[in-house]
Amino acid sequence: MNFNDILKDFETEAKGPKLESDKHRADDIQRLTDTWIKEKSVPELLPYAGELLDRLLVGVRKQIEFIEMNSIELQQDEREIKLLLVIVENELDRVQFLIRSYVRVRLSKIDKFAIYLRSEDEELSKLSSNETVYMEKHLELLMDLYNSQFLASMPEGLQALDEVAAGISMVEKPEYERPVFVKCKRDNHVLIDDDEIELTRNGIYVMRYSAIRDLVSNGEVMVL
Amino acid sequence: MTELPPYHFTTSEINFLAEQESITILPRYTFNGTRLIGPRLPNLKALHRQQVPVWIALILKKQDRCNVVIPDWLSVSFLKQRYDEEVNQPNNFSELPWHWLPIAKMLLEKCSDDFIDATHEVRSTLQDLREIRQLKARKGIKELNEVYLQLDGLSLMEINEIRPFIIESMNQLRILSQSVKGNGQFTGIEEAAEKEDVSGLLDESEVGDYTRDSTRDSIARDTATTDSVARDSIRGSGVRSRKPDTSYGDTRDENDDEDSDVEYKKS
Amino acid sequence: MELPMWLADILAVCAAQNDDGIDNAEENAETQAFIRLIEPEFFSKQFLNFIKSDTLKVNLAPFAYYYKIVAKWSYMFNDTELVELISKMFVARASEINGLSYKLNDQFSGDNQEFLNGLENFEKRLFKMSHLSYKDMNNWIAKG
Amino acid sequence: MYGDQATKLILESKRAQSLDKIPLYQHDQVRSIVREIRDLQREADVLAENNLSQLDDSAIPYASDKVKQCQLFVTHLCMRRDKRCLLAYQRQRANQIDGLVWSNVEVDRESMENLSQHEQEYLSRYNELVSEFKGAMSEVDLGGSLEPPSDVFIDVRVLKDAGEIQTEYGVFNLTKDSQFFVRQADVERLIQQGYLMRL
Repeated sequence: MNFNDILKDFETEAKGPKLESDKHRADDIQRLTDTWIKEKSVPELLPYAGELLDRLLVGVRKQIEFIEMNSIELQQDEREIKLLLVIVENELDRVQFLIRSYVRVRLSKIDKFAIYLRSEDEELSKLSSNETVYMEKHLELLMDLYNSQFLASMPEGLQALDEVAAGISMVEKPEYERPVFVKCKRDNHVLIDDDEIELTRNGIYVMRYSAIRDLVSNGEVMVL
Repeated sequence: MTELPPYHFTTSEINFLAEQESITILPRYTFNGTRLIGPRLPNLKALHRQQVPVWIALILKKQDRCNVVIPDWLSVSFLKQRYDEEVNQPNNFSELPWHWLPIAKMLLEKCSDDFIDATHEVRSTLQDLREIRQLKARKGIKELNEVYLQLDGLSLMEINEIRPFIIESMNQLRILSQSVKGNGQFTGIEEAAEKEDVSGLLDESEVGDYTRDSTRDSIARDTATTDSVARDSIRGSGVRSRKPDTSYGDTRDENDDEDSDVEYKKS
Repeated sequence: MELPMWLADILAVCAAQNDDGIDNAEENAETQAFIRLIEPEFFSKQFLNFIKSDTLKVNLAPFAYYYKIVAKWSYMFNDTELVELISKMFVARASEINGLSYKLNDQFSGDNQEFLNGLENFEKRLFKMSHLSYKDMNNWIAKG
Repeated sequence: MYGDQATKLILESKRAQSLDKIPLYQHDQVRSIVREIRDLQREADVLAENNLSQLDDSAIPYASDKVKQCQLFVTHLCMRRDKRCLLAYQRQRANQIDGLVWSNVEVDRESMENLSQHEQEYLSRYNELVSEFKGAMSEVDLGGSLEPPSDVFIDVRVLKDAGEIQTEYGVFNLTKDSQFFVRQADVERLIQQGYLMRL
């Protein structure tokens, strides 16, 4: 939780509990949207937004129930309730799409960087427990496949899968140096190749992710 | 088979994001709101202005439940003014909403009767504006370098259009420049090779022979990377961390193109 | 002798050691690389001059992975001049690639066609990606 | 030359990337590379032994020592390259199989026959794994479309009598020329079959 969140909390507290849940929900869709954009845009796997997703999934369940309850009693000409359901269902589809795309983008990163991710505690902590189970099992399946297909019949010394041969590691890591598009929320500066570069508020830049990674994670810079 | 890279957004995804923006509507009938996963849809009173997300506005509009209040910037005079700014300031993009292209498109398609100005005029002004900005953005591409580009004022859809080209090109330049700044590390090279994932390995396996005088010296067919899977038994190698290589500023000339709107600064 | 790059690269970099591989300054001084690389044709003065004078006319297609090879070569020989020249070439060619990828119909002729035929693999991928993106945009605009 | 087989396999992989279908598993190719690796290993063992025995022999000049070292080194490099090509080949195929699983379509017999026996087993086990993962978040169909939703509801006109359909929104009697406002997903098939037309 950052300073702004705390401030927001004070705000909502002052307005009473009824507004609080609404306000929270309002932010949640925006948060999900931002989380999705970020996960898609940056080269590395970001920490799993577990609490946010849990809250949203509760909302999703409620809306599914709502639709089931109301559509049963729905008469053909009840345009009013039908329109309401159309809106509810549209929103549901939108939220489900965001969650689905977010989860799938993460899975493809997890598949790609699995060996790297499991070799570092810090990286491992970014996965949800379901994701960790998935990653381990998928690796196991792949391992079995390699072994039964050819690896087992190779000399023992060659059976490892994380060696660095001819100076090139077999372990695929995120391309931290790949450039990303960012928008700055306030004036800032970064170092690239020992050059200091001034970033101005609302400026849009393309630069390597490694240079602005910290600013992205503390929210001073928005990836696009 | 070339696909757009995973960091790229499709136009429909950007359009989807634009639909989340707020817009003002004028309900024609009173309508009870409802709880949503996101912010509640408030009760709508006939002829009382209300802000709702674009996607809700379009549903209500489709059912003739509301009129959409066309935003000020979607008028011919406003857009013409912006167009003039684009002409007068060749080094800058004029200020437009973050989602001006998709919102303009949606409203023109689905709420044409809500416009005050003639929609064909709005359309053609938008088209002019888009073209002049696109031209600028593409001119800026000549400023490609390995450090950074600045593109203030571009909207998300416009950014997205040139994103794969800019990212891949800058990455290539970065790989080239780091190949001589690596200082005993394989960093640049390794990434050059790994960049394309398995396809990298596939790519590099092609053979090419190059001759010089009578001596032949084949330099292609290099392969580098492979996706792989760890085993529990890790042989000495371990995982090498690949921290960004820092190195001294390079010696590129500073050739700021006067005509370009894309700022390129180098200390 | 002709060797594939994956082999030549490491052999040129790694020095032979006449001991059990203990790094020892004295020994290192005496060691030599296993092989010596001969400058390939596409890094010859002549070729580089051609790059300088006719950047867009250079046919890189035969050297399928030109930029990758440049990066390897520069790494091995710390050839900053080469990198500078090739980077400049890349920027010029990339702008041209971008310009052409923007063309909606896939009809190219004359010089344009010749330029596209002369692209090496990364350039080709860049062209295709850029083209796909512009196409997506134009389809979206035309839709509805 | 050593490594040629592996290069062939990799070229095959590259080709496979541009196909819609997974091509036939290259059993022979894979086997011959494994054989090559074992041959190389034997060679390496012999070289290493010779090296050892020569260590004490000061009569051997330095240069020849170096040649031996180089030989040994190259042998090892070739083995490792072979192995990585095999892995890359297999990984690429596994990726394609994964894609098949996520695409949710029935795998036809021809595609199945192009897979090796182990790959078929991998497919069914990965399928299980994915179902398990999806099950943990049942509120969202994780296997669904990755295209953002558009026009969740549409207006349709009935072109041919199609009887009654049951949807979440009640029963629709699809008589010719009637019009309905329906969930696109509910009538996708009827549109494809020509019963309904989108307005």
